[in-house]
Amino acid sequence: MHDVAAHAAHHAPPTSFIRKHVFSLDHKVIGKQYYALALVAALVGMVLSWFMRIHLAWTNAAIPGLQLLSPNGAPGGVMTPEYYLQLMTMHGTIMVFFVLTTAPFAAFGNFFLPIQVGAEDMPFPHFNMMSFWVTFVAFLVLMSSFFVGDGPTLGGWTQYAPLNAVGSVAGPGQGAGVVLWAISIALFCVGQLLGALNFIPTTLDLRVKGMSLMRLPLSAWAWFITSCMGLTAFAVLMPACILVILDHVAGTSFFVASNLVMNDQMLPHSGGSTLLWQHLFWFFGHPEVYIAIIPGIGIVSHILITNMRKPMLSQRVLIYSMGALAVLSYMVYGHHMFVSGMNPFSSLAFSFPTLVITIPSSIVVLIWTFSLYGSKLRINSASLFALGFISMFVSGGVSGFFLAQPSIDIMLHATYFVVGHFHLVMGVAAMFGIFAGTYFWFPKMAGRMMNETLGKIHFWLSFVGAYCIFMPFHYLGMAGNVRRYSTFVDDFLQPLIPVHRFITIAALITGAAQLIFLYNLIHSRFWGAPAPDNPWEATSLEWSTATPPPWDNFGGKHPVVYHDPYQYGVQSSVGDYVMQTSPEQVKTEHEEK
Amino acid sequence: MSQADLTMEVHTTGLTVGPAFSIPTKKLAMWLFIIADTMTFAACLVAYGFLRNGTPDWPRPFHSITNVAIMTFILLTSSLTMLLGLRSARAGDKAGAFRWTMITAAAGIVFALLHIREWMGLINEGMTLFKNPWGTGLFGASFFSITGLHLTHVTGGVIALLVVGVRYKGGRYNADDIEILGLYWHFVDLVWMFVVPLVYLLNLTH
Amino acid sequence: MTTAEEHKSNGIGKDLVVYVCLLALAGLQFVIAYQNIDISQMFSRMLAVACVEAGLAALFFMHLWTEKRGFLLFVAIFTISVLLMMQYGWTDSFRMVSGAPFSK
Amino acid sequence: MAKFFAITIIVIAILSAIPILRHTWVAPEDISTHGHLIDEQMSETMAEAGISFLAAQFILAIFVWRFSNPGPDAKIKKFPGGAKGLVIAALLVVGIEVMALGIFGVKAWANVYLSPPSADAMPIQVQAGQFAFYFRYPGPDGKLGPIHPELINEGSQNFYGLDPEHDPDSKDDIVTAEMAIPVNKEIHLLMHSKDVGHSFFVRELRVQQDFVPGLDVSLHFTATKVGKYEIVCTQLCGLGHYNMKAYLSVMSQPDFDDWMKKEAAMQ
Repeated sequence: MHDVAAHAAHHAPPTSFIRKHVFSLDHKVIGKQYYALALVAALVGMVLSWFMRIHLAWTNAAIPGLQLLSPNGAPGGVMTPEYYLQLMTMHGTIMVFFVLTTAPFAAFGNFFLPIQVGAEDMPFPHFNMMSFWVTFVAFLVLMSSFFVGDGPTLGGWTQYAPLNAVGSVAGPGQGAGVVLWAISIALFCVGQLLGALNFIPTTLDLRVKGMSLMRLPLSAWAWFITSCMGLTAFAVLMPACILVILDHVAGTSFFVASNLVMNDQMLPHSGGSTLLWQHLFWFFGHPEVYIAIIPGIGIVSHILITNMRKPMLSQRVLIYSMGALAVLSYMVYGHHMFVSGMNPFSSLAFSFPTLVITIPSSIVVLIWTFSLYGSKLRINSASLFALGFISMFVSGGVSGFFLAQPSIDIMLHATYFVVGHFHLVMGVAAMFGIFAGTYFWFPKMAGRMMNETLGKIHFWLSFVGAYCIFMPFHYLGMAGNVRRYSTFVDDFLQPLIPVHRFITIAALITGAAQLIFLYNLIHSRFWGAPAPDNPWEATSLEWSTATPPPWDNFGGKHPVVYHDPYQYGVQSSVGDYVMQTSPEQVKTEHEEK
Repeated sequence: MSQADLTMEVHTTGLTVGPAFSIPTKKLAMWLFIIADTMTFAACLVAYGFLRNGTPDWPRPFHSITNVAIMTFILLTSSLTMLLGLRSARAGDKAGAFRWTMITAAAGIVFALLHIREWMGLINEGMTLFKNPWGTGLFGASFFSITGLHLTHVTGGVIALLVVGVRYKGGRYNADDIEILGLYWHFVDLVWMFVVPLVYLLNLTH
Repeated sequence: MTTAEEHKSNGIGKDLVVYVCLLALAGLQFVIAYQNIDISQMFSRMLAVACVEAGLAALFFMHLWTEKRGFLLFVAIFTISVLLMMQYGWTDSFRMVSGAPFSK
Repeated sequence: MAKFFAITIIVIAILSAIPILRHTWVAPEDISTHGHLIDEQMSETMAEAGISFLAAQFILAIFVWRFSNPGPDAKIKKFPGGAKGLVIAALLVVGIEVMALGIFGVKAWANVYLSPPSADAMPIQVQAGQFAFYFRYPGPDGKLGPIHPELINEGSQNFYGLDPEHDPDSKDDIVTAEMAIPVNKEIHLLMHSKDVGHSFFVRELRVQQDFVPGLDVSLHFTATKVGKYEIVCTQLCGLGHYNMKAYLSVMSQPDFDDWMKKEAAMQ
């Protein structure tokens, strides 16, 4: 076993700038690159959401500078309905793919998974480098659609057929915009597949002496489970995207039915099926939701345990629950399609697994909260965001009770209720996971501490702000406010506009609060206090090496693991914890299993 | 885990944890790639089946099975030669392993050429990605994309066989690499076992 | 290298047997293609044969059988369960025929 | 800080519950025969989800309040029930809760989607296209004429692609941009899309169903209250999506007959 780990680190430290910082083979650099990409993408996505929110609350307001981005889409800075949809599509795509997938999974996973298992690097550093650069190109391709032809696609991040397949006749952005979207997503899939090809062997094969699977930290388990999902989910979306591209450029009609008429002209396509796209897309799409959230669950567990100074009630139950979420996520994908014309009997078949998925989710939440009982909780930015994650995960999760039932979905489908649900449970919650991870791991990644005061201000503004934004979404949805409308022209929706204005103001403030985080991040990176090796008195392997970790993670040594990952609340020579690498034998006050 | 167990494990089994499946990392990665690729092919075949089910006038234009039978025979046989190559490599017979790998690559090339010849024949009969003389245009679309995906895999496999074969001869790769490449090649063969009945044989003229 | 030892201990014989089986099964598919049965029956028979073929190839050509049993289970359960969960959509494909528009 | 956190989530939880308890924003009143099933299902789910939500946030708040920064002498304690208790509780309480919801919900769903329309239901065809709905009534002969998509021409007002010259069934078909239905009469809605995906959503009717291009979808419902309601599109269909709507007029039978005559005269 040992030669495998040693084998992976045969490459010597690079010396040139390009090899060191650009086309680096080092998983730590690649992790940081992913983080930077996610940061840029999140900023773009957030600014897009500002534009959208302003337009929703004050339809005719000019947004200064928007006309520079698209003279046609926003003449004089006032957004057109189609440009609203284009920005919305880009917001969704950027956030789901380039932020929620890359940051918690690819960024933190790349940096910390090999260190947490005690490896010197991923087994295939070249694949790892390609994985990042392919994803980067995918992002550039997606961004380029802002400046090509009549702008990005307006079909929503789900890109329902046949709107996505018939070409520019369907509206602005449906020509080149969709093709660029599909190319970008297909590339993204390739990037994430390469990532998964590295993550799984890292977890299975590169563990150091003594690191049995059950001794892996929960975050490592989460990344492992996520990469198993990524391996199969992205492999389905990629061919689907390629078929869309074929429909566009080669005149096939996989997703376009016969006898469709646009602008009084019969479309040349015939024979395809709209529902086929939905099935293929959601077979990827629902696991993708869990790809976004499971790393958050793992990261938050890891951080909470460290700050509670005691292990979770059961490590195994958490791992099994994450596994159950992963398996179930493939069986429930049809709950996105209850009223989309799918066989009504299938709706029932999808409804029950969806309801069952609440069981592992509530087990996770119960284990978290009841582990807090009798703990010695330390409050800092990381643990605040972790606690915030739990609160958000619950708030977003309970609305799943509604959406899992096809009968209620008749009323709530495609309303702001759905928007509120997924923003809370996979948007904000996953974001909180990213923030918690950042505050927790930044010292190790950058070698400097972040400013705690700014971190706490950032938390309070984000936490209260996120609730102010997304709770009212649920009320709007229950009142029947339909999503994806650029303007509320219906008489029925007029009385709801004050709620929208409230949300918009909350969104602007909450968004601005993220600039505090950005400032904190950049300032601390260069001028923060130097970080010690183990600032949080944590036990897992990443804290047993130097800060920042050397090129081969452990400075040529191979750590040996003697303990379960979370030996807290014990009496040892250093304090109330025993590191995994410490050969010290201590009397534990609690027993796992 | 109690402390006693922990101590026991440290001194006995705990320190000997290695690769979970006792399988080399590169081979594991190839298996994972194969799982992902299975999903890709499955998605394409599901799409094909979905559309075929939903189209009453699905054409069944293939008259002869000779070509596809020969192709199947060649691909299956190339799997056997791949195994023989691996066996030679394991036995330390470098020249033999190189020879069998090249024979496998040659079989792959013949397969690809036959495949392209078949494509050309269909194209000459008027079949394109979006229309054909026999019925719904989806037939050409799904036929060309599925067999095209498979042909891409064969082509990639042939290139890999040539590269690995030559490098094996040069000493850069060893028998393990041949085995890993063999996994891929057998997978290409395995997929063909689904492509033939679903895409060819179900569309035979009766 | 456990697999290497396995190879030495087994002769070429097993591979040849599997090869002949695969050829026979492939031949069987061609026979099924000429049977006079309706398409759904033909489909299910062919699929069954193809699954047997794939199983043989994976187990013996790809040496899954001689890998650690845990690995065999990992690959088989993982792949087959995901493949099974992809099969929800079929009823919608039949509705494409009965529900085609403009029929009235 | 921890106590502040605890208070914040309790305040947020209570504030979130208030609009729901006070019914500040609720769905418009139900005017269909099946809607009460959905509404009941909704309020049952709301009760269970609301209790779960409040309970989880409160427990979180209490534990954070109680166990944060306890000082150096504090002892680590373990929750007495242990993980096993929690798992069993989740399986039993949550499991039974959601399964019960699911099973009760089947009734509401089956009522709309799995039961066929009655034989005397009134057929109305609706066609969605970018960005308008058109409705077609079969006229006195009770038969809808065939559709020829190649004849669809907005300019000449042939929205459906009808060919009355050659198809006798089409002659008396009535095509309108507004949907009128008689009250207390079951409607059998035949839905098809002209171009891309759309949706038919009437909040008051508790009806939402997507149009699937290439697939005829049917729906049936009975309206019980006279009035004028909005039909909106909820499936993203292009740049005019936000403005794609039509009106549904539920009329008494005599009013409906008059309306029908008037529309027939205008064809």
